[in-house]
Amino acid sequence: MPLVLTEEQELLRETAREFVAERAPIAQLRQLRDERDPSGFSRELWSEMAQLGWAGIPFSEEYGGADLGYTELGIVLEETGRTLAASPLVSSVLLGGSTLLLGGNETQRKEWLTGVCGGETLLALAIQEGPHHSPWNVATRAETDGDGYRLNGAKTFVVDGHVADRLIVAARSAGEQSERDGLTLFCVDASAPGVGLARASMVDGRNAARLTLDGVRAERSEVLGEIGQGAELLDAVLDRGAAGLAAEMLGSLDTAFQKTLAYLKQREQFGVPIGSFQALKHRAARMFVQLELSRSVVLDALQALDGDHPDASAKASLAKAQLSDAAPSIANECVQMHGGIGVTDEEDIGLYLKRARVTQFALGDAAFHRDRYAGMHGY
Amino acid sequence: MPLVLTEEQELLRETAREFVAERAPIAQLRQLRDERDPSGFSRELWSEMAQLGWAGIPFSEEYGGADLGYTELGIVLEETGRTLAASPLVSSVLLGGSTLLLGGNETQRKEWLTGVCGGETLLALAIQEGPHHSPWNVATRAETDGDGYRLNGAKTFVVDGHVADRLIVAARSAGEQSERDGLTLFCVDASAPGVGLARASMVDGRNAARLTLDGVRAERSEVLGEIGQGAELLDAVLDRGAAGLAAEMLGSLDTAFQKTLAYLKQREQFGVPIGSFQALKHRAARMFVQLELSRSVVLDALQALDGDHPDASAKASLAKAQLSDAAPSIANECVQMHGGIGVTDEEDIGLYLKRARVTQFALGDAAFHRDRYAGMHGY
Amino acid sequence: MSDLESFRAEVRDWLEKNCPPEMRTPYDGQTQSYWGGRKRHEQDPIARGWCERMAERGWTAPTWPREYGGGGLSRAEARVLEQEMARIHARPPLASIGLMMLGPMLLETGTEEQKREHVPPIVKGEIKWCQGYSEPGAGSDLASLQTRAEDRGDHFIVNGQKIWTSGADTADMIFCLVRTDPEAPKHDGISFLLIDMDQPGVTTSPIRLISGSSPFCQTFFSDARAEKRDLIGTLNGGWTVAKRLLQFERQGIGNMGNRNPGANAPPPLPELAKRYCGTRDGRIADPLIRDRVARLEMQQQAIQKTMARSGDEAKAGQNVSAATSSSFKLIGTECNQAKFDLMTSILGAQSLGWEGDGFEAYELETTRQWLRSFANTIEGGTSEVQLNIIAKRVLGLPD
Amino acid sequence: MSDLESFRAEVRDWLEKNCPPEMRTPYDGQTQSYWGGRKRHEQDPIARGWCERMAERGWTAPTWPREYGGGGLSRAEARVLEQEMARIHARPPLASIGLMMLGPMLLETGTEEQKREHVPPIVKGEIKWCQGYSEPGAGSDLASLQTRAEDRGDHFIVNGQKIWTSGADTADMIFCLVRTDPEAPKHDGISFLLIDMDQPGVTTSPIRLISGSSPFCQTFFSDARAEKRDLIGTLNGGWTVAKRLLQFERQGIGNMGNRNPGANAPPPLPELAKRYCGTRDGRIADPLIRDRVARLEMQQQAIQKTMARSGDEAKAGQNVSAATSSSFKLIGTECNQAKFDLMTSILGAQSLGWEGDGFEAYELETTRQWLRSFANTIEGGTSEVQLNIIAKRVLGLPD
Repeated sequence: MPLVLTEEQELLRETAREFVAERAPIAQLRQLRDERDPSGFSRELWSEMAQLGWAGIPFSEEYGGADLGYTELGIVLEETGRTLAASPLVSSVLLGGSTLLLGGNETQRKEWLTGVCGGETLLALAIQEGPHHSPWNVATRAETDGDGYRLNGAKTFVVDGHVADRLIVAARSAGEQSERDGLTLFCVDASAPGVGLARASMVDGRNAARLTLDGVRAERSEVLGEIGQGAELLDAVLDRGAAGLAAEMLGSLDTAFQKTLAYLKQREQFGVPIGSFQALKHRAARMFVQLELSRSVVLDALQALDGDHPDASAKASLAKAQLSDAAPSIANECVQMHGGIGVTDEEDIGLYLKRARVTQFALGDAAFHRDRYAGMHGY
Repeated sequence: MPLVLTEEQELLRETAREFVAERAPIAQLRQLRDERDPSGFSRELWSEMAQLGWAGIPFSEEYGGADLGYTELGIVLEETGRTLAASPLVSSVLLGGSTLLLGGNETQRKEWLTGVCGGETLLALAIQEGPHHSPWNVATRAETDGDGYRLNGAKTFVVDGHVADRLIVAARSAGEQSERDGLTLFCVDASAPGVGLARASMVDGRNAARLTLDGVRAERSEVLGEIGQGAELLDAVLDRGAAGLAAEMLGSLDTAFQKTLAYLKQREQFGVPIGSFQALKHRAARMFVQLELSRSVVLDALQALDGDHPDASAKASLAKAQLSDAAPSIANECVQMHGGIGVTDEEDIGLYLKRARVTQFALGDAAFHRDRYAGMHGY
Repeated sequence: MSDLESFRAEVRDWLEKNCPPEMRTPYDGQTQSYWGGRKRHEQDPIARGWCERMAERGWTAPTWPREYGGGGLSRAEARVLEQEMARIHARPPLASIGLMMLGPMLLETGTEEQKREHVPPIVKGEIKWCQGYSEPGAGSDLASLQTRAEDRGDHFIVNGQKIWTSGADTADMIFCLVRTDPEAPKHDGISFLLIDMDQPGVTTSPIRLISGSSPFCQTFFSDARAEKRDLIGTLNGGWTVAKRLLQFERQGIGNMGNRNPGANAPPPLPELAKRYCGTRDGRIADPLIRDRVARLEMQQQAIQKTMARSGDEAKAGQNVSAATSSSFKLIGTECNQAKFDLMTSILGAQSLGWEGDGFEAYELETTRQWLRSFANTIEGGTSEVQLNIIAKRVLGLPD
Repeated sequence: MSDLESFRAEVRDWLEKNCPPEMRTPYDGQTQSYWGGRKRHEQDPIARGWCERMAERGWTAPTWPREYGGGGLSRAEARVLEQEMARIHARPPLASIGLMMLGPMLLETGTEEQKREHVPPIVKGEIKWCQGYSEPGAGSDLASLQTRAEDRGDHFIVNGQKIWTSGADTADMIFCLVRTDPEAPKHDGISFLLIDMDQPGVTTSPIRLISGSSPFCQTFFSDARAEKRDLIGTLNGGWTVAKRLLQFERQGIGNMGNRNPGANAPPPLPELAKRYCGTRDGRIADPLIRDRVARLEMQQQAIQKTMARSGDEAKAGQNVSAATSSSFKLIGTECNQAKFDLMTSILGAQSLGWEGDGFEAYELETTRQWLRSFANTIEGGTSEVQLNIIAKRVLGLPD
């Protein structure tokens, strides 16, 4: 598979770039944040994105999807990353939708995936319990209760959980707290009795919820995949999440870099553009090289997922590690190169810095993915 | 204790700098290396150094020492580091002599330390067994044999072991291979039956030996310190070793930096001195700051050892970690800034690079000392 | 009992009687400091009282001469005062740019009249000062500033705009760099002026930072008046004064990482790491985080020891390079950023909150401070400017 | 069976018959390569035979046109040949600067006569080339070179000195940048000349590197003769030719990390780390080393994928920036240095040996290669030059 986009993919990228520039410029995120929008994203924008088919990109036509791949979803995420466009594309489609695609049975997909593709149903993934991404570290318990289950526990960092219709919850039906075995995924109604959701505003203007599960009833029909085998499913979902999020990060960082480059050419000090100072030039060139590497590993990971490549998981971890390393180093440099104006709220570059920090940690930071990569390669 | 040298110390530094420049310029190391000198250092130079009192700096006058401190020894080491002067100052005085000072009884000090101070007796410390500095990781065994012991095992990286008169060997009289308890230090005759020494030429032109101990007999009178309590003694010796070696490294790196600075001012490309290029200026300024930090922590550690400061061990580790980090980063930069000439054997800067690498690892690299520092601070 | 020991006893006794219990609690150095000024009566009366009592003895500026309101203490005595205050966790009585920057400079270069007029109110906290150096078009290239002061005999008329004027919205006076000779080469046409902000020609507007706080303002001068007697140094000789004052500022910013921890301060790094990353055999369980913590703690030590050495060298009468403050500013602010970077890595998702329940106060505060730390490598001369200074003044590298 | 598949069968069969077993063993890419040239008869006869057999089919230069001795293969066929050679671990038949740099350039810009004269001997390994670009005073500022060539009608007379002429002591011919117009601006007075080294006016002297090896020489020209027909490109137009050729060189150096591992090659990094740092639960026991190993392995992957992407973009007819080779040269050589840095950390004291018993051959070799890697970020344009090129040509940053 050549590491270039096909003509169709190039076209999708163009369309996405234009749409995002026009309908979701960075001013929109600023407005949502300043007005403390209850959703944290524009419902109107989201329904336009859904009409464009973005909410169903990797899903089959029978659920209303576009029957494309993660490469295409990544292309769109990269473009939404450029303007930091807030939408449930990551939470509901990349993470939630992928869980249904990979773990849902026919009935479940029909029932929920169709809503996801149409943009009407919002999903959120509730797996994290501690401060760090650590998928098997689950204390939330699922106890059998007649022909169903009762869930008890608490989750943190449930991105877009405050607006989700359904929550995909990782709970332990067996085993000890950090064991891989014994996890089960449930797709529970967010309005079910016992579900507590508290919105938390994040530093990047987006929202995540804290979830408490107080004896929440889950039916057998709400179990995704095999009971006790949730880790395998989660692994595959998180691969897609890591690669997709890396694509979004690539778009954000590339745009932050381009803005900085423009500033270096325009801002004058000592009678010359500051971009003529060699020390800044060299640092800019190093950022460029980092972004080139980033672009390659993101595309490679997305293509590998679409092609069911045996190394797809390792490639997804490589992509996320590369971008999680690049995120702070590039975003920090961009702020520093903007000088005083860079640390004011008025200038957009700070918004890129903040988003970079959130995405750096989401779904595992660079150290997490290096550890995973090393483990996959037997060392 | 103010972090400045006293007038006497400044005077010692001046004297040492002049002596080294005149009697042990870097050309001497080059000659020793190219001629594959059997000692690896000039015996004549060493006896001159001993006459200056350097071999006895931190030892009491009753053994012929100068009754000064490790601060003074560090000052001299810093100066010998400037020209990469090869001598047994580290092996025989800093390490070997300190072991006798701290662990020897009156008889042992009289017998051996007097020779060390006079420069006639050469000691070498034989502790390391694997590729990495790991003081408790000792498989060499000391079994009781009548009123003495039999030593069996092998040691590596015994600096100047090929010329040593006596070897200070860490052996296990009890306990398991990596336990702290159960170590005993022996001061054995290098010509004793069963001692095997194979010289290895190091990348920096110095020499270390591999030692095999094949049933070597050690008398009770050759035990330094308490039986089974060698770790405490070794800890104190290695503190002095780390701080003293850091001082030597400081002298070498500072000189490499000064040479590079001179080259930046003199070498012209594109019609201007290359030191006028801002990218190189900034990198040079960062090296300067690293060296300033290095100078402070080295002096602080040496003073703390002389003052029996409760944090002296942590300070020694801080100094060695700082210098072990600075060594590759500064030496590599110096070579790179010299351009093509920097990678030729003809130019001295490569000799600094090589010595930096050896001292970086000797007595523990930066990771080792950070681990030690963290452990001492309870985390 | 030595003089110093009897001084210590006296100080201890006095502090015991005069430092209110409320002033012995942890506080947030940035927002809870007492900063005095004409509006000081609006501030916490206990803090005001504490400042006034200290100022009576001149102990807000312990080593300054008595004749200008200072404490007249020797360095050794001042250290005793510091130690005794630290012993009871007494808050500094007064946070003030006047104390940190303007006062030391005036004592060095002001005329007798200027010292008598301006220094005592600084010591007493009666006048709050702010600094007017940067302009929107003149950041790193400070000397290209455009704010103009026209000579009108006994006074100047000032027009222009300053940016990054810290605390200008609550300040009484501003010390400013202004252009007094537009024809001269850029460094030679600048003067150093003190301007009363309580006049219609001076207005301010706060700047919101990425951290959400607004410690800085823009300050606009529209036919503002400055008295001739408030010209510091010579006419058109302001650049020399400015450079000297910048050195005091750099030290202040480089030190920011060592600020008094506030009530919302997180536990020390090793504790924090144990709490968020778990422990194994009493150690931080994550070996990569543990290594980073040790690295940072060691770097902080190295910086502190270097500052101490620099001070000791000065005391010993050795030459201390003018670029020393540049080194500390550079490394101090970068180390501070690295610290927050590490703290957010340790806190993980808990470092990503902006507001809302479920975050500890210190978690939210750490995030804000992390964002605030980005300004440190820019304000008071960017890191790039400091590197230029070191390369030029210390290393003698050619332009 | 597709054409490509039948080609594969044919290749496999031919290799099976023609590649001697000795040429299927690991070798050291630097010292054990077969490099041909007029002195080729002194080299290993088996290696010579292998090269000759491959050259007969043009497979030493698989994609070059048949009319100049090349294999005339399509890219797809060449890849099949590569794969089949890799399958049986066949050594490359010929290591040659002619193949890597001069040949591709001649095919692009040489005249018909020049191609006919010089390309076939490159393919056959009959002529060994070396490169004469740098001079002692002209390193990064290559265009300031001083070696002069005077026009004598049908030939030039060359005087001057070149440095870093790789393998000059065993080369037959040298391609050189020489100054043909001393009056012109420095880039405009340079020509690109081919010079026979087998004449009294050309002498060489090897340069010993810190690694102990001497892959480079100084080369001296004293009234050496070069034919007019061996001027490549136009008179005084050599700079354009030189820049094009530098791109081929950069790719070669950037790739050095991926060289065929020699007989003295250490095991792969993860294995090496397990061997020297121990294992715990099947993993590298030292978590800091393990993290560094993963970091390096991932970086190597990222570079490889980026080279692949660049190739795919070229195939897809997309614009590939001229500075791409600068990026690869920069990051490839730095990654290679980082690899050796990590390897020495893993090997610890075993990486500190120079000679003597008690070191494995690969340990000693790793130390030499570590030292050799320092030249990689300098030769073929320093990292600083590559950064300048990227900043200017890709990012469009002003001078």
